[in-house]
Amino acid sequence: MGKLNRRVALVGAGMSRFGVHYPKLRSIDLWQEAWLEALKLTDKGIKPQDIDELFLGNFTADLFNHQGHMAPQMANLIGLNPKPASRFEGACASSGIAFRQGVMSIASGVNDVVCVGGVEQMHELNTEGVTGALAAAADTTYEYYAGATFPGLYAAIANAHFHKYGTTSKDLMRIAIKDYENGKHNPFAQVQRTIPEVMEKYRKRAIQKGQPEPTWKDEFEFLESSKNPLIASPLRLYDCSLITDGAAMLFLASEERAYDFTDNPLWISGIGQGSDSLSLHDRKDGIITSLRATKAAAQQAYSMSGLSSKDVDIVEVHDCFTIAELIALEDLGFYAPGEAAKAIERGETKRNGKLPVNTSGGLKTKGHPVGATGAGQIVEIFKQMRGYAEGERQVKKPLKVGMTHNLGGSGATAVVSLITKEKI
Amino acid sequence: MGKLNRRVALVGAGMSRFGVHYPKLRSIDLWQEAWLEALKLTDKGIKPQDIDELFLGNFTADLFNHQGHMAPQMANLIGLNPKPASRFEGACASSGIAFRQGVMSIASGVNDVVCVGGVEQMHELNTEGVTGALAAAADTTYEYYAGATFPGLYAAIANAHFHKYGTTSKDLMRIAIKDYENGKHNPFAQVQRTIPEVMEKYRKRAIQKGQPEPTWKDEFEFLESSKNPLIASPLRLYDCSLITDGAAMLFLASEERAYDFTDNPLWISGIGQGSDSLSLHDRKDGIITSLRATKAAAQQAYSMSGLSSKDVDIVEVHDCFTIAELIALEDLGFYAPGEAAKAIERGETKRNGKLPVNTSGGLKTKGHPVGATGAGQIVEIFKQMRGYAEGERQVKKPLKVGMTHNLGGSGATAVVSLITKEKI
Amino acid sequence: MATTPMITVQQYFEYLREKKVMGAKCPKCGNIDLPPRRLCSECLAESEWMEFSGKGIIQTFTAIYVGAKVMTKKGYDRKHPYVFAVVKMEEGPSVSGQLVGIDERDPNTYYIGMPVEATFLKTEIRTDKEGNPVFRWDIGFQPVST
Amino acid sequence: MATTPMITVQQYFEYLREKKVMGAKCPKCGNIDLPPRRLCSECLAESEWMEFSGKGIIQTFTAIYVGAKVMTKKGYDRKHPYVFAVVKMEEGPSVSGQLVGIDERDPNTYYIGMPVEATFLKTEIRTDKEGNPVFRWDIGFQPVST
Ligand SMILES: [Zn+2]
Ligand SMILES: [Zn+2]
Repeated sequence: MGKLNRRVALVGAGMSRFGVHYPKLRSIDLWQEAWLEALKLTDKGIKPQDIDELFLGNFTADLFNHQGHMAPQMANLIGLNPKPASRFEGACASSGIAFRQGVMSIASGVNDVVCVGGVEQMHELNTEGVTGALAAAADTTYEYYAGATFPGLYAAIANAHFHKYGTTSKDLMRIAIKDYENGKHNPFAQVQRTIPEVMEKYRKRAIQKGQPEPTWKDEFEFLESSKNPLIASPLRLYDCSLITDGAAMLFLASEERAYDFTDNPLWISGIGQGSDSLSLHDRKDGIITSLRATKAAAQQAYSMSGLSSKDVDIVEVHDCFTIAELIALEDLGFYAPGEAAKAIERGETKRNGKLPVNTSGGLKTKGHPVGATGAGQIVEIFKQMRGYAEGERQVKKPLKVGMTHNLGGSGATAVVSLITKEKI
Repeated sequence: MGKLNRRVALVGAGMSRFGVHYPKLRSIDLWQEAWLEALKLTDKGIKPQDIDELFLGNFTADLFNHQGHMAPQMANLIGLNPKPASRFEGACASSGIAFRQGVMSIASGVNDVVCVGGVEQMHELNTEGVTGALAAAADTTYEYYAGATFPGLYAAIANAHFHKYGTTSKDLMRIAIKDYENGKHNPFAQVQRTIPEVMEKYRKRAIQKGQPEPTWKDEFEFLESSKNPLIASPLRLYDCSLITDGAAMLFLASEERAYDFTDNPLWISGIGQGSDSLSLHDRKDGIITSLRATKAAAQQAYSMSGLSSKDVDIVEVHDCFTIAELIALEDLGFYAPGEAAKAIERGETKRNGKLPVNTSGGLKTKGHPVGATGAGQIVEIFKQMRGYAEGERQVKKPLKVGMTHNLGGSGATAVVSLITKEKI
Repeated sequence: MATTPMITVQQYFEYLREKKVMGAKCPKCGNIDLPPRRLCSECLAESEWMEFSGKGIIQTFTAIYVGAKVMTKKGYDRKHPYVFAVVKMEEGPSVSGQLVGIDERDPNTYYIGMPVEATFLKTEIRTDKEGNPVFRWDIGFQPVST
Repeated sequence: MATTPMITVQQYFEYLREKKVMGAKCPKCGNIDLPPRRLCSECLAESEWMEFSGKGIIQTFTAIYVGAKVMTKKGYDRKHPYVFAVVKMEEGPSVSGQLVGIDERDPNTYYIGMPVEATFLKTEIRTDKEGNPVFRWDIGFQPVST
């Protein structure tokens, strides 16, 4: 138990531009764009005939677009019918789940080559509609009528973390500043602008309108201002991820078939998934400053691969909110509980720091098309490890081990993957 | 490819009562009931600690109950957190998909023992709401505004079959009469009443009200009467499945662990899944009198097991509408295209006929809690093959090979399983 | 064809609004798709727009008595069903559409194999901020005018 | 305990309507659950109803400025947030509830560790066929009355 009966390789990956696309581009259109992009980064090409099955992550096209049963539809668009095509749902971890199931299907002996993807088209609804749809990822029986929203649940986690460890809003702001800096260099990101650039935009606009020029002395002062309103205390606008339309796609192959698609496959050396109560109030022993699902998923991935957090060269963590990035770094074992904030302050998680975190810009700037997010994280790790990351974003140090961490809801689902250059 | 790297056994199964349960019993309650029932039929018992992962089928609690992300919630109720828990969706084939992925996860080496389940709570919405939610399983971009409904899509299939093969409404009525006769003997079924008993009920009611006594000379005359109104020509009320609340649960184990739970495991000897265009109009070569997804799924299951349709002793097919049962018997290879109706007329598919079909009563009487249907079919095959089917329903001949066939939408997904008494 | 718009769902609907049935043709393998697809359904090459004649024959149909909400809102009910049809277009592909211009209650007025032509049906889907109705246009079918 | 109703979601809400906080206690291992569960969260044995005192302390909270629709309908908005709290009950388990009876705009009036007691909050969820409002009752919290 806990081992893969066959090695599984990642041989290609790509994503559509993440952004505000409705109605110009719908799920159908974004998915085809992801196919074309993934094809570009599959060295020797891939054909529908090569692919045995589709694993599709999607949170709730049911509520966003009144469309369920999307997997056969997406399979049809890339020529896969009548092969198996299934949708996987675990809120924001939907395509992380799809990825893990795709890996297991190859290890099982049933499949040799699979396509894993994710897609979400959120802008068919207005913001109130999106908030309502996202609420379906929390416990609607016992949390929703208490007023829970997604920012609210993570804000409650943040307050508990502040209380226990002395973490501050300024610690969270450093995370936002770093992720916006990364997103600037990602041509597929929804927001490609640093926080200082955002400030500059406001300054220019004020001057243009003949209003008094804002006098923020630094990013922190800006992030404490009314331009960054509270969403759920202590979380403000720039602590939160975006509402996004997008799709991402990956190709996986057995060791025997991997070299048909590339001479440089990456290897899925560890993978794990954890679960927890849907409601925050029901977490074991009342612990909410740490997510048990992340710890369980990481433990499985580390144990399967024989690697430890010390071996990880780069990681994409699920930063639906700044506090989620901070806690993930603790739960994944990079820092002791309550210690991540200091490491972030030292700059360790910057692009060319000791542990680059969310070089893609993360969910806060790359965007968060819920069901495509997990697959999108793997696209970034693939690009970084293969040297395909665009421009300044490419990490310069050698990258032998990459990790992704994909969360669902307020931590009821977590998927962790370890991707390596070498076979383990 | 196409083989399981490890044998997988079915060691326990059970289901809640299917029926109209909202608001008295919600998904949470039905799921716990399914656990208690599955426990009863797991000879040596099973504990949460034995189980490595949950595979949950659910179509759209998103639309029915405004609840997504159900797998960790259901895992929590049976003590499985922080183990992996995922939801699988393929419309009415959701738990069929969950079952296949659960089987692959054991074959992959990652899991030894898994829980597969399905749950759907449909009666929180009224009939118009349910119809609207079910429409999300068809192509809402291109079919919905043309007026497509689920009965409508299968009615269009029926008309094409009538046109091509001379099938008649009377052929379909024979299927309904047989399934209602089976459902009468299933204490977990939503409707436990034969068609003659339904007629008798109407007769008594008329007499009671002082109205003229109906004079139907047989079931067919009743089924052609206004008591069986057209839903979408040629399909009438008794051709259609029910709106149902329910849950079902299965326990699977690797060969090494199977005997910890029972001395008489059944074996998953073949399994397959197929897909097709979501929209009916997009089916390959315009063929809609046969479902390509079923054929592909069956071919995979037969090929994996080395069995053929001739070896099958009992089958639960996806009879969301009578026409679906008829076409399934042709697509699964039991009868040549256009020949199933004659075999049904000869009585071959009756409970003690040559090929017992839907001894549970099928989706039309047992009920069709969409996401629980596939798992529910396996519960019936388990009960029949282990001799646990209640009363008269138990098939008397020896049952060595059982099959289930679970469809999604108008045939965009199909899952076929072959379950055997002996290891193959 | 750099000047033509990209093949998207939205552009297909725009053409329907202009009362044009625009499918797609693959420049590589010649395969034709309706609704159009950016990637050819046969070979996944990038397709190009192609106008359809609108003519076809009924491949299958059903008169629906318990209807979709979009139809019951238009007044169809158990006493007055509407007809959903799948039509095989003369260019090859099939498409779904409502069948109008027949007597829905008289099954002798429509049948498999019946020649039909495209018509364009509008449905109010919502109202805008000023309260004005917003419409969507879909392909429908009617008997061929003679 | 054959005469008591089965532990279901609906029965829990019925008790809230009667202003009773009813959790569950496992006769086998003594574990206590709130909201109640038919199957004990520790050992899966069948639990029994147990009335709670309603008293607890705030485990964590947040003032929500961009609220759930159910709350914006009640008039909360960016200028007047509401407070969502997780409360650890004196019997052991925690539960979510809205915190009322404090000044939401003054963060000094509520804090982690603050003692609170249950109150019962009603929300209109729909209207019945006659147009009368249908309510749902939830557990909420307020500062302990002294
Ligand atoms: Zn082509
Ligand atoms: Zn207990």
